[in-house]
Amino acid sequence: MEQNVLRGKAWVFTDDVDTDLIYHNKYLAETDPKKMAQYSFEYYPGKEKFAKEAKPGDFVVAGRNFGTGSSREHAVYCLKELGIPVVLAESFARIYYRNAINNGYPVLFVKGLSDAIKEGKVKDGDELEVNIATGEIKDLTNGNTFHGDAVTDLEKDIMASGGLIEYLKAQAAKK
Amino acid sequence: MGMTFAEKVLGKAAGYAVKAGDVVTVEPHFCMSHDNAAPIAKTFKKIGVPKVWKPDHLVFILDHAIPAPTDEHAVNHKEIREFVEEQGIPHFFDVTSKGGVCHQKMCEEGFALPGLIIIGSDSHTCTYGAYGAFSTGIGRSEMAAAWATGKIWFRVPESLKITVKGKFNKGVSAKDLILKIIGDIKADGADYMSVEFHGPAISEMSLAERMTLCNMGIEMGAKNAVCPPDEKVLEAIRGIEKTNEWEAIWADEDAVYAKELTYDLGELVPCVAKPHTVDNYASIDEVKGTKIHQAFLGSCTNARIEDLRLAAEILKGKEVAVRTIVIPASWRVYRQALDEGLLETFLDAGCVITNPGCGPCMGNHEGILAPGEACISTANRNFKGRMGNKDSFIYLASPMTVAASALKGEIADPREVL
Amino acid sequence: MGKTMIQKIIQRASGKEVQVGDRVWCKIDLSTARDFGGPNCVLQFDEVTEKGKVWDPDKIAFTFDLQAPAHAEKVANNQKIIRDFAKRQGITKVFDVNWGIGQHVLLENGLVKPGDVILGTDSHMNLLGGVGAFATGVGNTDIVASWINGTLWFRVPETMKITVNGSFARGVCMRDFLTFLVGKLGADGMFFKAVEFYGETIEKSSLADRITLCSMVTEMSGKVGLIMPNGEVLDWLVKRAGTEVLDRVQTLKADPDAVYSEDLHFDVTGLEPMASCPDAPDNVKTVREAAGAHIDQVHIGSCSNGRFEDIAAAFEVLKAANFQISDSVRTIITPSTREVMKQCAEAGFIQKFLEAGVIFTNPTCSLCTAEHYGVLPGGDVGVSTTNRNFIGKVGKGSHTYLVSPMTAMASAVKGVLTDPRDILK
Amino acid sequence: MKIQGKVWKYGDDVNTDVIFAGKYTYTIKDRAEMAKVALEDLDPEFTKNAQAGDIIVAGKNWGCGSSREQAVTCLKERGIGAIIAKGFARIYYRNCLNEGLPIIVSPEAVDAINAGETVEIDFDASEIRTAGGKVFKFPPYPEFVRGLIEDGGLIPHVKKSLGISK
Repeated sequence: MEQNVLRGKAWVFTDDVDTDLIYHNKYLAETDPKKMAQYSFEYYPGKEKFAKEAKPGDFVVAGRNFGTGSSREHAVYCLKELGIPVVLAESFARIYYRNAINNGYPVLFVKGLSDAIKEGKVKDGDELEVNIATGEIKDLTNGNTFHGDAVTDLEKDIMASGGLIEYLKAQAAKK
Repeated sequence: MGMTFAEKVLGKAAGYAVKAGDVVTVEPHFCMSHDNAAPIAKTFKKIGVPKVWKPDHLVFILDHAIPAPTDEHAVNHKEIREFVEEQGIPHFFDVTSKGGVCHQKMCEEGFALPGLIIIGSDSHTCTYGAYGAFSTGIGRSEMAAAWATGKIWFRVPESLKITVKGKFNKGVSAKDLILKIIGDIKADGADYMSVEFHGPAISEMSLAERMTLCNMGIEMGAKNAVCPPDEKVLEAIRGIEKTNEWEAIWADEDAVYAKELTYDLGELVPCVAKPHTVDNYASIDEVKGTKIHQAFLGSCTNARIEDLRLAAEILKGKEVAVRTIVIPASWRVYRQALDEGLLETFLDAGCVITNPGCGPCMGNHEGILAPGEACISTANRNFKGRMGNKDSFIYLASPMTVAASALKGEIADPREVL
Repeated sequence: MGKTMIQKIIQRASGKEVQVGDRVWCKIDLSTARDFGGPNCVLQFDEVTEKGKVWDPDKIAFTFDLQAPAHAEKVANNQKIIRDFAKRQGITKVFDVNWGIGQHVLLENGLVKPGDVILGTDSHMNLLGGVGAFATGVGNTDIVASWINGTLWFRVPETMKITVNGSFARGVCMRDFLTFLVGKLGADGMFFKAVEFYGETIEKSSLADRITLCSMVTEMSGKVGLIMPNGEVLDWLVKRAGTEVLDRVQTLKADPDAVYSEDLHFDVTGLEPMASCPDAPDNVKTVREAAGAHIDQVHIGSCSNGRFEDIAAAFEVLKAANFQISDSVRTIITPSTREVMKQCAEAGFIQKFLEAGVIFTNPTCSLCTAEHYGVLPGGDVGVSTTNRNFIGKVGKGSHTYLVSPMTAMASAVKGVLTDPRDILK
Repeated sequence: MKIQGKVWKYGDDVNTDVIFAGKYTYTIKDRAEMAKVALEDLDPEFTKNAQAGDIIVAGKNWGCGSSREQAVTCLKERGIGAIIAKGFARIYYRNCLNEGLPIIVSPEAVDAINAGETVEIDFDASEIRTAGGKVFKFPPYPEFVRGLIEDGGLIPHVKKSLGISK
């Protein structure tokens, strides 16, 4: 299960990070997911250089209601294309959640993360170790630990197929 | 020996008699800028003069992309507002329903007056010749210098005299005349020259029609284009004059011209300028049936109430076959069209009526074309890439031809639907 | 045990008995996309199906509202991608740049009935819950999946019941109640839930008010707000969408013994004009508290508040102010559809707005997109009837107050954030 | 002053929209950025490969259309040494003088010069010398514009005339 254990740097965000902060309106006309990466978090105060400085393997860590706002799938593509392996948040906004699942993009629901961020228990630049399979999260910089729940039910099957379209293809093949 | 309009106007401003070829330095009565007032202000600051020469001689009219569609435009507008405030410029038309396309506003608001010298940082500044002004477009640096010094140099131009007689046949209008002239003498046919329109047919024309003619003077290379300041002009400006320094000036009967041309309106037919040059004339018969994807009724060339009436007459009770964008030249025109029920006619026909401004004319706003698309337009330029995409096609035509074509989804002869 | 409205709707669409928390596949009645998101749907569909055929061209619609008419090449190209696709697939419901805001256009064209399951690339699709439809915003992958087999998965949500009674005071309207509610419940106060609205205030409300109400459910992270049509709204809808509407209203209304996760009661009597202050919808104050704030621009429009009734409310305020707005602000009104624009023309509103200095644009999403009419430069402050005021949403470094159409116009009149009751005396 | 450069040759009536597209007029503000899109819709080869010191040779009415000065700025910034044409549109002509970009009217030279060859312009002798050894005289600038060019464009010229240093 070694491949499920990931290490990377934390980029920490607040509650209610909306889709304009993740991927601004201004670039909605873009249709190529590869080009979307460069606009990630451009409008988030203090994280304007995220797209340039985040390394593949780094984590996005946020509070409640991550991805609230628009239905734009760009906001999932951009992080996926940058090589952010998983988004950790206390909770995800409805459409953002669907869009992540439909793209086979992992998200973990981490209890208490919103308060932990506010209390400084996880900070920008902390080295994290995340086990995607078990949901165990360790902040190697300060020793704090968190537990994240992966998706269940139908979402798990869709994720396992690699996304909604692949899932539908697999279902069609079964018939 | 008699003098041309240009010789008289420039001589008066210089304070001594001049003839074509002389170089004079004169003081412009008004300096017009649109959204490019912001970059001009930056250049102006580089000169190092703290205040503009005469704040009330500057006129700023926002029209190129309003209300702002992007961050860049929004910041550009803000810089202009700050400069207006700082310099105390009284004539500023911001994003309100007092505004419109700059050239239309200059005429509506009494800045365009007979005998004035007006410079503008826009090539279609030559439009005000319809009101008997000597008006011409210049670049940004030159405008900045004029704000600082209050002066500009001109070489007194040779003049081209175009005499127009006869009457328009049904379905033919001033736009067809000017496209025909440009097609005949080509894009450089009046390079550096002052174009004078003479003859009984010009007297018959409305100011709207004269504006269409003078507006397109630049498309044959002219420095300025002008019509006689007759009763119609004097009536139009009565009570709205922004200065009393104007004077009705016209060429002497025996003035000397570099070239003279005569047109008979009765011989004209509806026509277009085909892609990608304005002088690429084709009669309607040659292009009828060409597939189009968009029709545009707007711009400083042809979006006055008279133009909207002509188009509405054709569209009334019918439905357009392609997306059709109607952009009145100013809010005043918009309101008149509303009063006359023209806007409802356009809405019922399925047109988009946007707020007044330049629209898609120069690739910045409402109605950009996709690759492979063709647009029939009442604007003044069909250059490659003009409406934003280098692989699109623009056909220039009159409001009537544009309306007729919108109904069919292909270039159509307005005489067949009138 | 009784069922809520959303349970009945999902049962109809899935053909199964369902319980809260179930994941089910629902038949889609209408799958739509806009000029935003739509091109991504088309490109993805063509890629995964190798340019295959859609499941049912009659159940797909396109609306162009985000940037209509196109202001940039990329936008023009995107719109063309959709037009070409529609032509190739035989999709005739293409509402091009001359129509207006998608959901409103679909409604006006009779394409929405109570109980319909409708998808769209717009997070405010759920405003169609104002006539009892289960409409929801999704990403392009969901849309593509629906185009392939006409179904899509949903989790059956919990339902929150909100009962609203009382009458609005003069100068106060449904939008103020919504702003109040967002402040009360917070940005995630309806997390993933369906919400049913009841009470005399709702029963008497106009379609425009119901649209406002249901559109703002998105800002509380709700899945859909639902109101079963009654009275004039029902008559209007039957005229547009046919008599099947009447059956749906009967069969899909919630059972009297339905189970709700919350049962909230509000009385709007005594409610004041409210504002979402910069930079979050749930940063709510009364307009009185925030009054006097400096502003540079006022915008009335959007899918939340761009209908005739909204514009009429703004008109009433302007009339009370003798048709004079402040010189220090730019004021822009954007009707939601061409039909609304015509109504405004016929009522004589446009003429009066223009006389006062207000700009009246063609119907579009306009300011909401930050790539159309009225982008704010950094440092400028806007007042707007749109639904989001996230930082930089309508221009880098700008800030926005979200208010009702009446408060917006009152602010235009005074040039600072203003309570409309100060004008409507 | 002498310059020597490779020739990019174009036809008649090349307009400002293809030299610097209208859609960029408010989105590109930086002069170096303007240079990057110069002639984009007319000649992508130029946009990709033009070098500082190159010379543009064109037909009649070069620069017709808009008053946008960026159509001059983008070429000047690109390092174009001079434009030789059969004629220039009026506003373009003025803008060149104002930006200090040398322009020469010489229909004979235009006919004789081929794309890609190297030509030399000797401003002191008012001569264009082609690779094949042909020499074309051109008239010197009128006196009143010579001052502009010598001062490096209109803005420095105005500063000088107003007695403002730097």
